[in-house]
Amino acid sequence: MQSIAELLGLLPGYSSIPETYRALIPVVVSCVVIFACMALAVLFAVWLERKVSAHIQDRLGPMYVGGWHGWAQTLADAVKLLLKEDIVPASADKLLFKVAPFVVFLGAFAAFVVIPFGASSFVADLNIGLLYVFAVGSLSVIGIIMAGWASNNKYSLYGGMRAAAQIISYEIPSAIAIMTVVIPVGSLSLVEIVNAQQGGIQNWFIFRYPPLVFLGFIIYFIASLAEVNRTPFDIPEAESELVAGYHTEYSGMRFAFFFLAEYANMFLVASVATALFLGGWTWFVPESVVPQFIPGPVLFFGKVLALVFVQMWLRWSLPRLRVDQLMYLSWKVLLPASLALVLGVGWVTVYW
Amino acid sequence: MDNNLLAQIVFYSFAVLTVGSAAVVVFSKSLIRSAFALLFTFFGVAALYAFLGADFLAAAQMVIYVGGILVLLLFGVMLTHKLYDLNLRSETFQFVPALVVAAAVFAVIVTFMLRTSWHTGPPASDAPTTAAIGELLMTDYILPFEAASILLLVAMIGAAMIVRRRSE
Amino acid sequence: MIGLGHFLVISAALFSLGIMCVLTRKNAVNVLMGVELILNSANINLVAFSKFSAGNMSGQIFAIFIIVIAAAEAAVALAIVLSMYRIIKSVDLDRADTLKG
Amino acid sequence: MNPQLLLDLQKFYPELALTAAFLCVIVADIAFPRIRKRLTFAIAALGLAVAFFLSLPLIGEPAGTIFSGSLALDEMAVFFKCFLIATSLLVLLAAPGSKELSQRHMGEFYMLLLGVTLSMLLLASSVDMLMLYLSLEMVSIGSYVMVGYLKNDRQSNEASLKYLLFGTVATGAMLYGITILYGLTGTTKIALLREALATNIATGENAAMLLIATALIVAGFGFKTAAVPFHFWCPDVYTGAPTPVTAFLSVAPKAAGFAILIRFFFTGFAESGSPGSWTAFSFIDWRLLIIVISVVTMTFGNIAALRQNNIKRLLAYSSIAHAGYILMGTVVLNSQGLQSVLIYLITYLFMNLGAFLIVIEIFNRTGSFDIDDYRGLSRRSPFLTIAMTIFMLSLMGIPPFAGFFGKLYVFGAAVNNDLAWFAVVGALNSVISVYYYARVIRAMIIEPGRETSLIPLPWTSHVMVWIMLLPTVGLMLFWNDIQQLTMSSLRLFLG
Repeated sequence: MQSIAELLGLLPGYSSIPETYRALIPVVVSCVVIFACMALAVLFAVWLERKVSAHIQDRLGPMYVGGWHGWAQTLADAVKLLLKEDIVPASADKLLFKVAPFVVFLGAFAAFVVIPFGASSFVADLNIGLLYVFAVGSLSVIGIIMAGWASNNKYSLYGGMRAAAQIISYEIPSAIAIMTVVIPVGSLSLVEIVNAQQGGIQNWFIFRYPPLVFLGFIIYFIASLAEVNRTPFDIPEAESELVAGYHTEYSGMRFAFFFLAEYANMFLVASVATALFLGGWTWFVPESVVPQFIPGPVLFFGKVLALVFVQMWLRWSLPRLRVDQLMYLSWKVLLPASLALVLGVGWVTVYW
Repeated sequence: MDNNLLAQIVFYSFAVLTVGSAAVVVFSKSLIRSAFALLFTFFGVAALYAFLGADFLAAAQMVIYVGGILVLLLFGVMLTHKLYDLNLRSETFQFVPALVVAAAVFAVIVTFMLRTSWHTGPPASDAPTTAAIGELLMTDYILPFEAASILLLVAMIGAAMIVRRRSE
Repeated sequence: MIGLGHFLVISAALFSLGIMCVLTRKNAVNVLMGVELILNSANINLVAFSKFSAGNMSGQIFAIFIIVIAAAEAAVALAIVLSMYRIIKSVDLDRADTLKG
Repeated sequence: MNPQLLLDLQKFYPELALTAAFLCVIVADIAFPRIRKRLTFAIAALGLAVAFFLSLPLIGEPAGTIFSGSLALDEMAVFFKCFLIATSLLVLLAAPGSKELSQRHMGEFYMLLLGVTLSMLLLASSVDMLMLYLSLEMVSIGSYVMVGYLKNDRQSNEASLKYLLFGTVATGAMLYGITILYGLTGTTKIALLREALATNIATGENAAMLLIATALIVAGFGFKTAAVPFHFWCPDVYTGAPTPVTAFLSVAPKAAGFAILIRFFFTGFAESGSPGSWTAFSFIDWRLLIIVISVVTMTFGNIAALRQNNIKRLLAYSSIAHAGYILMGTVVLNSQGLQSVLIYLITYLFMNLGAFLIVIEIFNRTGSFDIDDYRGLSRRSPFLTIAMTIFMLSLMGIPPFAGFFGKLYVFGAAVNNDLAWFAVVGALNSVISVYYYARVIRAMIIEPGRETSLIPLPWTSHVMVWIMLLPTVGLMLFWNDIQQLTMSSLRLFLG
């Protein structure tokens, strides 16, 4: 936000705005910037998902709209979505039905505030950054339950409740797995965590205390897959059982918000994983050996995309888990494993 | 503070959000709306904590109250009613006497709270609290910290025992 | 300037709303929501006093423990409510009437 | 590790033993399904016994606080440690003999019992309001689950729900009072309250705020000790809960509640140096307030007990009345009054648990809590009849049984402190109580019953009844020891 304020200061006449309102402007501008980046990233991710799935299934996917490999397909889809009629079912709880997509979206969107895309490209460096990500994430859970209930449709309700149960179950192992990074750094601030990983790939946390933090990364990655309801953990929206889960009844703009939130969440968990384990915006080799010639944000985005690609790859390779297997995995495998990891990392940090 | 006016606007909007949504919790005729209104109350309270410089607590409020307790309450509402019952009416009784009592409680507490000369010192600084809280939990408050873990264990096993089906 | 009094008024309002909720609601889950309001009001008090009055961290620590306790209490409370629903198919408190005397 | 912490831990052995037993019960319950019933029982009993013997060396330790002023370690704390552990141990020994408790989940019952015992130990010696509230909630949450232990039983469930709702609201209100106190003083340490308040209540408004805070806190204590007007939950909960749990609740948390009540007001409010004085805050007549609560509590309990047909309900109301008597001792807040409270608690422990034990035994055979079904018990089981009669007489306060001495001390403390009329009210109340206790005796001995079959009594139950019976009858033989014990237990930590 500091850098945005400085950039804005270059605009002519900016300093003549009263102080009270000037304080607001960087906030608004950074929100708009984040929103724009997020929308673009989501458009790209949707196209990527189509292409990845197609190639994994040995086909081509959309090829016509826009020319090269149908790059404009998602744009066309987005336009279609926005032009669609916005239907509110007659028997739905209208107020909650209308509010729910925004609550879900807010949960995904607000978390990006603390993601450090580059050494100075972040909106805020909260010293409780990681906790904040989890805090706003819990908004989406409520939004999902709200959507499921307000639709007044049993598939929606089941989907919503499954999603909520799944998200809160997997929040625990993922939060504990993150501790494997927080303990050695001693801070919850994402910027500080990335700064602690500077100086080449050997300093990335994924390679710290081998294999402890690496296992933490694996646990976090699995749990985060479940938190964003991706296959193999997509039972909340399992088409064959629940139509489309909690957003069955939604259409048009409101559906677009769910869609946006879903892909934004994929990016969010990938971003957190990148910042925590993969060195964030930092360069692969020590700067003294090869200077960093790729800008930090691009590097960050590249790492994020790699993780997003893995998420997609998994989706098209693995079958869906049953509900009981899902809970078994969270409570009886990931949770004890992550607790053991935290103990191990704590021990190593203190006594090594 | 140079953006004092701004801070005041934000504060008052969060105050209104908190109290207003709490009023919805209490007076709404629809049970489920009460529950969802609680979301905004918790959120508003978290914002108030942030105002008071309690950043860690604000996040903890969101994680535990919104992500945990509210989800539990919502599940409680949904599992104890038939599905499709959108217009879950939550009945009230003794409405007027209770209103009088609550108003009296409010009047008394507010009157005396505002007249009391609290033991005031200079406001604590807005320094980040996480490290200090962690330090205190491991030193001065180690016993409550450990006791709370026993409490959670008792609550977890107790709750699981009570809701488990009778078969086995 | 926003001072201690502002926060105390909000907390008093939440407290009385919580009392109101507890006194009027028949639905057990709804009563629990009132209890959560009361606990939140106490927390606001603690944090406000911690900043303006005591100048130490014990208020905030206290508030953290209250949040933890509230979570444990909610878990047990909902387990009991669900168990009651399973037995009498209702969570209205006036249906819990076999114990009178 | 912090060296002070290690030193503190050495004075924390009883609690550590309980914690270890608590965890072992959980693990054993899962790990050894074949023998878990006996194994968990053995671990729990062993844990309690070890904790009891580990508390004994703490007698005579210099008074102080441990864990940065969270817990007090003084003679009174040790007394209550022993008392509460003993209560839990007795309830634990009685529990397997009850057919009400589902035998299948006994592991969870023992786990809860140990957890609640541990929390009560913490509660009884808290000197920090945070620790106080936390341990109070620990006791409460454990108790809610214990009351609702028969999860498929409608009454148990309703009792649990009522207890929960009353409990959460009462402790919530108490918490609000605590926060106000924190605002007034800027500290959560009870020992520091007095000084902070003394400089702070100069103005009338502050005194009023303090009054509000105190009223809210008293509501919390009143809930735990089931004093009128916070007693609503008590009869329903005692009736609905499984009988061993009722027996437990009617003694242990109540005693812990009184312990913390005394500690809170004595160290937090009363003037230092002169025990027996509430004068630090003279704008409110503390004595009168507690006298009124005490009189109302005992009178209400006794009168309401008159028309009960359910023995558990009757004992519930009688326990409300006994709470009134105990409060009477706290009114006289000097060493004599406090001593009488401790003595009363000791006597109450044995006679009340004994009465409940027999209720359990009779229920095992007849499946009923109706006093009408106690008719003709003298034919069916003379031993139980005699034992029950002795417990009832002791609860009435008839010499030479233990209850008499408890009452003697409480009334004596009142008389010695110019409250003779108060003692008279107490005595009148005891007279009322004679009526309903005698009704149970009459049903057992005089009225003829339809059933005549003998009630078989397993040897374990025999032993248990004797364990309760002997102190009830023979406590007076050790009167000097008890006096000395309780007297020395009053060395409160006042720092």
